[in-house]
Amino acid sequence: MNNIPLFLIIIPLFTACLILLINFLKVPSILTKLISLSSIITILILIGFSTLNILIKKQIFIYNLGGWKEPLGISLHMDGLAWFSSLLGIIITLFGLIYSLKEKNYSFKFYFFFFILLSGMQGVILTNDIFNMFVFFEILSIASYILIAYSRENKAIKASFDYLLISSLGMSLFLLGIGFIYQGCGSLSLTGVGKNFNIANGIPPSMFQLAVSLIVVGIGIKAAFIPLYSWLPDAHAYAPTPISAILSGIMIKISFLAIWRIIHILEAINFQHFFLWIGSLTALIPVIWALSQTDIKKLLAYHSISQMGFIIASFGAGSSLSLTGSLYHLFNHAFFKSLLFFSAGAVIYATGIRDLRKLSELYKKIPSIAITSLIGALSISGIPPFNGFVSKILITTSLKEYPLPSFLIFLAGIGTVASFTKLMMIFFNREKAIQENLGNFSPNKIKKIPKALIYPLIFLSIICLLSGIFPSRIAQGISNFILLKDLAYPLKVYSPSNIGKSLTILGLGIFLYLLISTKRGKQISLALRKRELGLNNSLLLVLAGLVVFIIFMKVL
Amino acid sequence: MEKGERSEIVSIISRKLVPYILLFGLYLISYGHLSPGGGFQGGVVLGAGIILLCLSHGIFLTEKKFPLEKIAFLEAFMITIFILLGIVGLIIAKSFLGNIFPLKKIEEVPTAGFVFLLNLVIGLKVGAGIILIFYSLCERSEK
Amino acid sequence: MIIFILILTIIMAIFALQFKNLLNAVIVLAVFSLLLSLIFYLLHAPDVAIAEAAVGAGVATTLFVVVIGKTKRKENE
Amino acid sequence: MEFYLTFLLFLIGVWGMITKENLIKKIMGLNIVDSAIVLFFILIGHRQGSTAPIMEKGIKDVVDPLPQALMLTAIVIGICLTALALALVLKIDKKYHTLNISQIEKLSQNE
Repeated sequence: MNNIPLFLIIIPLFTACLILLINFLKVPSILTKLISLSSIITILILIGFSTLNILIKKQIFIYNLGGWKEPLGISLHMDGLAWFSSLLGIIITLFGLIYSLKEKNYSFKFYFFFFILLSGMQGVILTNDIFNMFVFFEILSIASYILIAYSRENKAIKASFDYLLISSLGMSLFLLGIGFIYQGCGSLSLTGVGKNFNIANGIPPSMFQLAVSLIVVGIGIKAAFIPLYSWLPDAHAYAPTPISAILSGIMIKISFLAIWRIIHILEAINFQHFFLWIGSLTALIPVIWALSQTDIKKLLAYHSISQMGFIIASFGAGSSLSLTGSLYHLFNHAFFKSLLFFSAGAVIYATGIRDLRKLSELYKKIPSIAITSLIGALSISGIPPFNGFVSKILITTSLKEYPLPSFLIFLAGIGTVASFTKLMMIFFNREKAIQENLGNFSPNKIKKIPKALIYPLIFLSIICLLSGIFPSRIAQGISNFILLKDLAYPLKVYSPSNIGKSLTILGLGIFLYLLISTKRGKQISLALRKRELGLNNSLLLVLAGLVVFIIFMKVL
Repeated sequence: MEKGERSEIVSIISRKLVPYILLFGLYLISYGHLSPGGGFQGGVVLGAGIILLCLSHGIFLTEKKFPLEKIAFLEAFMITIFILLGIVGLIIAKSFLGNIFPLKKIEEVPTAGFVFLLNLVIGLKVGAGIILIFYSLCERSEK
Repeated sequence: MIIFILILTIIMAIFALQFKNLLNAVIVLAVFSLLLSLIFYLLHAPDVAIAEAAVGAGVATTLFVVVIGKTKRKENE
Repeated sequence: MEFYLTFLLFLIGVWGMITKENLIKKIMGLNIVDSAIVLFFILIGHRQGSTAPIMEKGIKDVVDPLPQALMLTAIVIGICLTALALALVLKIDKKYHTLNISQIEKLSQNE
């Protein structure tokens, strides 16, 4: 049983190598797809085996690599949180794989890097050694750079290069932080670091602060909170659709969970409180840009950052209810954001157009996609009875003591509704899009969508609905089995006041949508769209973010 | 790269030098567990030797001797072997990449246990990888 | 001794970034890597020294040279 | 003293990444940053008056071998990133016909 964490990393790696190897034997490409599918299902079964031991018996699987025990060797730990994120990652990856089988004829290279990406993700989740975490982060990153540039379009390559430079700078900062930790306590395993690397054990405070800031900013570039997110919209928008879903759905969350674990282990409580403010700002500011976007996938990418803001803010509040809300929203966001990305990908597949303004009346042509997109949009806007509603209510209830962050999050909710109303208009509006002279899209050119593209969408919609209907069980489960805390708060999510609140947000959001679709609103959004940070400014912002974090740590 | 003027001296010297560079790479691989060196360093030196051959004799001649497909196959094969060796270690010695050979005295090369084998696999893989990177930057791969 | 070489390394780094001709800059970068591997050797890290010399001065330089040969040679500002 | 100089080297690399307009110069800056961090780790493991960590008879006092092992990994990752970045630069040059970052951004805005 203790070997399971190892196999979760080794099986994807081995599959990747096998795919590379059988390509030389000139086998039909269906074999590649079969191998990919069967390997992911094997991993899923392995995780299923471990469910009982980890959740009910509260066991922790520990695997020592090469037989060396913890202070000397690298060990892999699998506890409740790791089990949760590992399972989430595998499910989203499985849907991405099923979607990719029919979308385009992807070559074996795509599947090779796909599995390297999966292996890196599992490694980051499971490892208990901080340098090993760095290595897995780099494996993950290198695979994602290549996958983002896979389509070889101009913007995809540019986005991949930007991401490479920014993220490499971040990883260098992370490595510098590891250096400080090693100098301070002479240990690299997270357990040893937690025991020895704190101010009470004679580590100088300035060194502690510097190390924590460096590590958080380094990983934070991948978790995309403010001000480190400027690479994300382009990278997630121009990647192939299954990869966009995986990057948005799971990769940024895994980076955030790594921050979560490191902050918990180093017991940097002040720092955790700072995330309340960072999170609420991260929720609001990208929404303003999202409102002005016209590219379907870019709009969704901006919303990924904004939803990460909800998760981070809720993590910052630190009570058991808000931590549960954070994990619950993380779980929900993984599903509805991949649902939305797959739907957007299906629209692009069918019409070949990415621009919102050129599309209209798609409901008549592709009703199934319209319905799944509607479910995704309702979930992300927090409308009952979908899952986004539940977790947003949990988050707003737990943030009651902090008026300003909860107000920022309220505003972000309104912006979310407005921009998803804008997105839904491509399915349901009746006007002819030709009015803006944006080219001639004729509705007859729509391609038929294969069923394999629609199945993942249906499954994801069902999950979105189910996890919204049974809120208290899932919340209790997350709290008891994963966070190992009792949820003291009596859960009454579907109370009239909560539903009223969400309907208020819906009304205000639609009003905001009407405002931005006026002529003046369109001018403002055009001006906003033109104002994007360049590469140099993004790199400078990383340093500025680092300085802000260090100053904050000094002050508190 | 292949059209530039090549001087006779560079060509001859590099031709004489390449076998020694390759030998040094193999030395680094095989003595990696006793002296400085190891799979990665040796592999990079091996790759650098072939790259020197490319630079001095043109990429056409080099690719005749070391065809792209075979190098790519070598790389994929070696990494698969590496993971298989790890799994063999897991089955026999109860830990991933665990040693399955008897350990003898230090300073004897063939009895370094598993490490020598792993170094060899890694070295060949890295060497092949470096050559592949070079070939694909020269855009030989897109035919 | 180490400090002297380190200062030399820093000067090389500045030159590598400041040269307008990219080919010159790459050659200076190779010298930078060699000096760095000398420092590693003096700091009793022969493994890292070999790796840095082989990678930094050998392979990375050739890769840079190939790419610069395929693109424009001068840095246009 | 060595630590301050290493930090200066790190800053020079970051400065190159941020201010240089040419993409290849940016990659050089990245290389310098990587090297500075490798140097930092080796300096952490270094102790005055000890020898290299090689198994021989009669040697007791060696420098800390762990940072050296870690840095081999970091160098591997560094060369991978450099090669990947250079490949992307070749593609960018093919698409945009320039390597100047502000010109590239202007071109990609107008698309």
